[in-house]
Amino acid sequence: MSNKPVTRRGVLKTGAVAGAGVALPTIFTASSAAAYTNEPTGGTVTLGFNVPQTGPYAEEGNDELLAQQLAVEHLNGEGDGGCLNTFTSKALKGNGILGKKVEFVTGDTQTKSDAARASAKSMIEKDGAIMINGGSSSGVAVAVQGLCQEAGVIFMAGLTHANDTTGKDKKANGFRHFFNAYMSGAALAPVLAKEMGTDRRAYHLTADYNWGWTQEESIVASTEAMGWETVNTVKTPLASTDFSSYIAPVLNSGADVLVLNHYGGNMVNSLTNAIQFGLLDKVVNGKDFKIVVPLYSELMAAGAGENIKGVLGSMNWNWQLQDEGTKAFVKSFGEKYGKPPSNSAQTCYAQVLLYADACERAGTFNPCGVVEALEGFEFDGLGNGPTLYRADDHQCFKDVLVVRGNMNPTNAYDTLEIVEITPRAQVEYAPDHPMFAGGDLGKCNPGA
Amino acid sequence: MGILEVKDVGKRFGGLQALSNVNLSVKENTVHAIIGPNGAGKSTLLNCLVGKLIPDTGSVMFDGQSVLGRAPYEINQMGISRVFQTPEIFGELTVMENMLIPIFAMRDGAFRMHAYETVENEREVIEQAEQMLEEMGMADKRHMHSASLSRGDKRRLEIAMCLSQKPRLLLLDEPTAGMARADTNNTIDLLKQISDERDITIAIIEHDMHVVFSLADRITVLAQGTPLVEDEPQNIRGNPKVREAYLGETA
Amino acid sequence: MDAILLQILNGLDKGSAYALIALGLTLIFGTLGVVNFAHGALFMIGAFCAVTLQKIFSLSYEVIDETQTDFLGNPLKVKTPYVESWFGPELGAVIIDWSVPLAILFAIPIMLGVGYAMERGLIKHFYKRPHADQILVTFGLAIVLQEIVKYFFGANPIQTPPPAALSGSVDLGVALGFDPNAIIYPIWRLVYFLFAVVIIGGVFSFLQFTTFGMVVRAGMADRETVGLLGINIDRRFTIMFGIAAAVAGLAGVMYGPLNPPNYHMGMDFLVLSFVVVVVGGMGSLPGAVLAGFLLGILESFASTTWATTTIPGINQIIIYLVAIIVLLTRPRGLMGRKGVMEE
Amino acid sequence: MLGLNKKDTSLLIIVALLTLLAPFILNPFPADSAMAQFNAGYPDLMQRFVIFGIFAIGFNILFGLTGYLSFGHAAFLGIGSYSAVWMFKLLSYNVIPAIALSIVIAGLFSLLIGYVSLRRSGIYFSILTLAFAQMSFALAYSVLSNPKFNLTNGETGLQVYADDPQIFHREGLPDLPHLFGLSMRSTYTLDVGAWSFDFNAGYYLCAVVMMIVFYLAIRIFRSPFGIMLRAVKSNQQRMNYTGLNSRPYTLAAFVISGMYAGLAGGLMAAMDPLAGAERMQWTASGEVVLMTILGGTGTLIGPVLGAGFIKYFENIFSKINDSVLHGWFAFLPDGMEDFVVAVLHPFVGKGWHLTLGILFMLVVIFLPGGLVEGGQRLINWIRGKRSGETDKPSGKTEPAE
Repeated sequence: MSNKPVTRRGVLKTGAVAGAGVALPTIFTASSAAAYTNEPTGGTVTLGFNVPQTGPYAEEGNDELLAQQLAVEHLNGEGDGGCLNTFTSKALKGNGILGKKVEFVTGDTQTKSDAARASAKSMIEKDGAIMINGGSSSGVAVAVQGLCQEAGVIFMAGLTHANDTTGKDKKANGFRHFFNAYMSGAALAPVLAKEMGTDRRAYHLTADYNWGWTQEESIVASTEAMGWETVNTVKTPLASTDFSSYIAPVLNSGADVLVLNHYGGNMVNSLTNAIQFGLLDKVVNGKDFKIVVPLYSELMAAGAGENIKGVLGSMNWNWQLQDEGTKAFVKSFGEKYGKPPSNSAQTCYAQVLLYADACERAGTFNPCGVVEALEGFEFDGLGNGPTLYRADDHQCFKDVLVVRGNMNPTNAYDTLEIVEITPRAQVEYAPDHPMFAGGDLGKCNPGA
Repeated sequence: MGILEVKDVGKRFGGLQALSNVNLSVKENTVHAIIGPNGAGKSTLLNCLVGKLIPDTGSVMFDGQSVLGRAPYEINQMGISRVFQTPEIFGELTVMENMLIPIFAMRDGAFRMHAYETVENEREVIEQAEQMLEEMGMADKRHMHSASLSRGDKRRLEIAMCLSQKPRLLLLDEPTAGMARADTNNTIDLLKQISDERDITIAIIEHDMHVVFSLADRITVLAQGTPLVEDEPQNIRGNPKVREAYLGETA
Repeated sequence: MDAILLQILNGLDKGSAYALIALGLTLIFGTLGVVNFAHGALFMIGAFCAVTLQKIFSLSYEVIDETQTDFLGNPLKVKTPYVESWFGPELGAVIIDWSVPLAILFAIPIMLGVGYAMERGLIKHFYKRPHADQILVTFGLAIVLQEIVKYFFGANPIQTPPPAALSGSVDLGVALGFDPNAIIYPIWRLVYFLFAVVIIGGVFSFLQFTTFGMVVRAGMADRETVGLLGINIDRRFTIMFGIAAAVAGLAGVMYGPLNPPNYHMGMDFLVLSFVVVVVGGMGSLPGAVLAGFLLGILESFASTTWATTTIPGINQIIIYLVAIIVLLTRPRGLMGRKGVMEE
Repeated sequence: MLGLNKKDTSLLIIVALLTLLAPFILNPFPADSAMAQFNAGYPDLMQRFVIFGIFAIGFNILFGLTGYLSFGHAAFLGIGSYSAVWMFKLLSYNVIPAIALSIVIAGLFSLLIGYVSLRRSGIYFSILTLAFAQMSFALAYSVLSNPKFNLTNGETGLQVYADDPQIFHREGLPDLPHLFGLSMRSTYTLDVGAWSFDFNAGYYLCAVVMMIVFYLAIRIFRSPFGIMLRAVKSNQQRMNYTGLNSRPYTLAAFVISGMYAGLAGGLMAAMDPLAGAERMQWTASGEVVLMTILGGTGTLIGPVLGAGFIKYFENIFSKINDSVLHGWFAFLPDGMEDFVVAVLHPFVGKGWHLTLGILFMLVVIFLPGGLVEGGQRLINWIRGKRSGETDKPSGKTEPAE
């Protein structure tokens, strides 16, 4: 093939060496120099961290960025090493990746598909990033994953919870550590049954876009399977800032559970509104009214304040876990930044380490080598218990947490308490599960 | 039969009968003035002639065709040009560009998508515009922004724009309102010259008697929305009804 | 029936916020002829006045408690607010509890000052400039203001709870003869509606019954003539700008307990408030209020299940659909005056 | 040349040179130097400069000439992108049918929306266009992406899937947008000493398209039609009483600018085959308004400058993080370094909005005519000309550049 995607860094380095002595221009075409996109040729390798830095998810993005920086430190042998000490794979030595010092560049996704692709392209084309990591929404994750597939770099997704990321939109160059909506449903259902009984009537408020729909679908399926009835599912516009007109009819509908398939600002406001309407003080059908937020995050919990007390939800990870990996990570993060990490921060941290480890084990930065090393990789020690990166869809399978808003928090950070650690076996599903059908990983693309 | 025939025109605004039974005939190649005290319905009548208002009753015929229900631009295309009380020109454009627009409108009609031609290549139109500016004594100001012209020059430009379309009827709405004496006299001279030299009918609405009597061949006096008298200027001067209408206003 | 009543209540409540913001916006249009894209930012600053006061009240000193530990296992630092140590724990707690209503007093001088400074420092120089320039400069200002707030308060929403006595909800339905639980409504939302009515009433009576207000209204109708009468209309308009800012700010202060403030809440309301003003008709104060409540109520009804199943997505577009219908049937909105911002 | 006068010809030549040599001009710093952060000569950003330039040139034909301020033009850009991606999905990755369709569909939509919106003027018109665009955005984001009738693929954005028909796609053609086999992503890198310059096929396609539409914009500006559009802005009353129907003129301008927007959207999809709904949001419409005003409303080159200015800040300033800052100021003593970094920190990286907001204000306060006026002042200052009357457009039958 004569038409190659941009492969800049490698050429540039070679070119600089070649051109150093002579004044005449030295001309290379991209394809002649590199075996794959952005092959690092100098003493450093550049990772691209693409997180929301402006817009409503800026705090989430900031937390991810802090974790990614911490991971780079640990890879380069600085700091206390964090999870390098607990990780079951011992390929990483703390001397960078494959002996090259790790550098990073950052970009702002603005939580918009277009902007995220622009900043990812800029990191690939301009800065020579060999891997893109981060993000806080599924739309962005799918968009950037597609780009990375085309450009021939690895995408390690950050926070993305929609089934489609490793379902209909899965890509060979993309990997998701975070859990998904199906797993939320599978983990929550038994706890809900235990806490609320099996004859509940649920009312769903769902953010009216792809992620909301897949989560609603997953939760409806798993709760109905255990005997719940779904009274109504109502779609709310993404741009909504006030949910009173959606909350008000809930009490009259005969429902006794409200499921909020919302995230971020939407979730903070809809939960606040639900509490205002006094839903949690009511008794319907002879049962106490309950609220469920299937996808929780620490930052949302902080934003929702008092309102989350007693509200159930699920998470990918929580800093209060007591395994060695979690303890090591929380210690490094906490000592450096003065606060515990969020679950999206943990995902981004783990993803950077997983990528680096895969490169070491593959002995190359070539995306196809990395894909091979990650597919079917079993590991532990990063905080989530024994984990599998499944080869069929590049989804991580690990324990899922069911959490509840803490009734008596002692500080700003223990607003959520862990109710149950749902074992991995319970949230697994077949690769051809209907909720994930339709996609095709394709072949790994090394770019050049 | 006049070039402009107004028959039984009436117009009501809510409780106010602004015009009733207006009959008017403007003969070709004359200067016809419509005068009357404030609130007599002069402006309403004018707006009915140019398509801004549609009268409730009656008819307005221009050269044998009804103007009623037509938009202002259609009426203009029939051959009626209007000069406003305060000069309405394209302030952000140069004098030359101001002149080009009416000539294009005359040549190309109400709309033409001539987006790929270049103005500079429109020699004929530019020549016509230059000639008109020459005739109006404004050739040296052709590159000025028209907003920076003096009030008198703006009026002159507006009249030039109207004349460049070779209208058959020129409507003037108090063309000297708010002008100083010297400017007023200049405008009178200009209008006189136009009516003498060109094949044109002029209808003028005016408050200022001096202007009217200097220009008009025939005068219609309007009072309380209805024509009081129509006659030649020398007969209007002594008409007691006219005096009463005006004195009544000042009393 | 109860469902309809409930949505009317919701509509009035949403409408209160729309009306208050639109009222200030149209005051600025009407008096100064300025397109103020920073008006949403003023609403946001108001909300953050409440956040700030809440933070001030909870300024505390730390005592290390050896018996408890924090998340890293170090001894816990226990915080006690200064307010509680000065006024005693009980009164102190009441003050903290009532920080949002108290923030009204705090916000009025701040918002008047912000409005005054904005008008004198920036907007004044843009009266004679094209609307496009006004849009650019006020939009720039809005971004700057919101970024400053973000710098100090972060991007996450911050809870500003209502006083305990006014939180929770009441069962209005029982009083009206409906079944229990039929019409449950949060107390603070009722407070917000009453507050909006008081503020709107206040602004109208100020314009209607004071000499100052009459001059301003005359100036809105015909600025030049009033200026010719030897009245310093500019000065009064500056004050009106301050008042418009204060109205937006107070709307923001009281809005906090409904939905926790964040730095971009102003932008979220900006486009909507322009739509409200234009639907009401440029330069018309009653129009802005009417349109605010109308759109609020229609938005509430459009979000009912009945509406969304009849026309999918109607809740997403209702405001814009109504705007198009109104503007096509009534050229100048509901109550607009001729010639205002039409060129 | 090409039917243009001398001044316009030289303007066109300058623009042509600037776009063709952009890979050099935008990469003034050696690739490994600390200043390389400010280099903008990589394919994606160069494409963006040109595409948004096209968008803004078109917008300026409507807003700059007729004065009608549309707040919904991003809708046409989005519609153009969706049309183009649908062409990719149905036919093949060849960009020609995609771009052609995007212009046509955007033109049709703008005809419809323009016909309705132009019944009103001033802010009423602005709000009507805003309402249409916001409705398009909301529908594209959710309702039109439901599984039964997925026209837009919602939040993620419309993209090509392996199981799409692509009836003209053949073995050997790139799996990315291409021009008869020449991939839009193919890039030729030239290294000169420490410098490195990228020549990207997609960029040059955009650049050629921009030169063509820039040329067309000059023709429109200089045509009788262009004068009529300026007459609409200046005095509609006089226009109507001069026998001209202003409605079809404004509608024609609206449709032309809508087609420019559609073209920009089509090119955007051709450079990166994913169409996100956010590009139709009001903020995107607002962005092109800001670009035009910032650069200089009603001038030919202004909108392009404004587009470049905003995109530069969005893509370059947002990437300057603290470690980059530390890299720059490493030569300072430690305390000083930290201080300087702390001072600059709020304005770069995640604070790029703040810098942009401040610059908006500064430009509009000190340069009422936008960046073009800044350029004129600079030239006048260099030439040592006295300011004042000579600045005023005079002696010309065209607006100031």
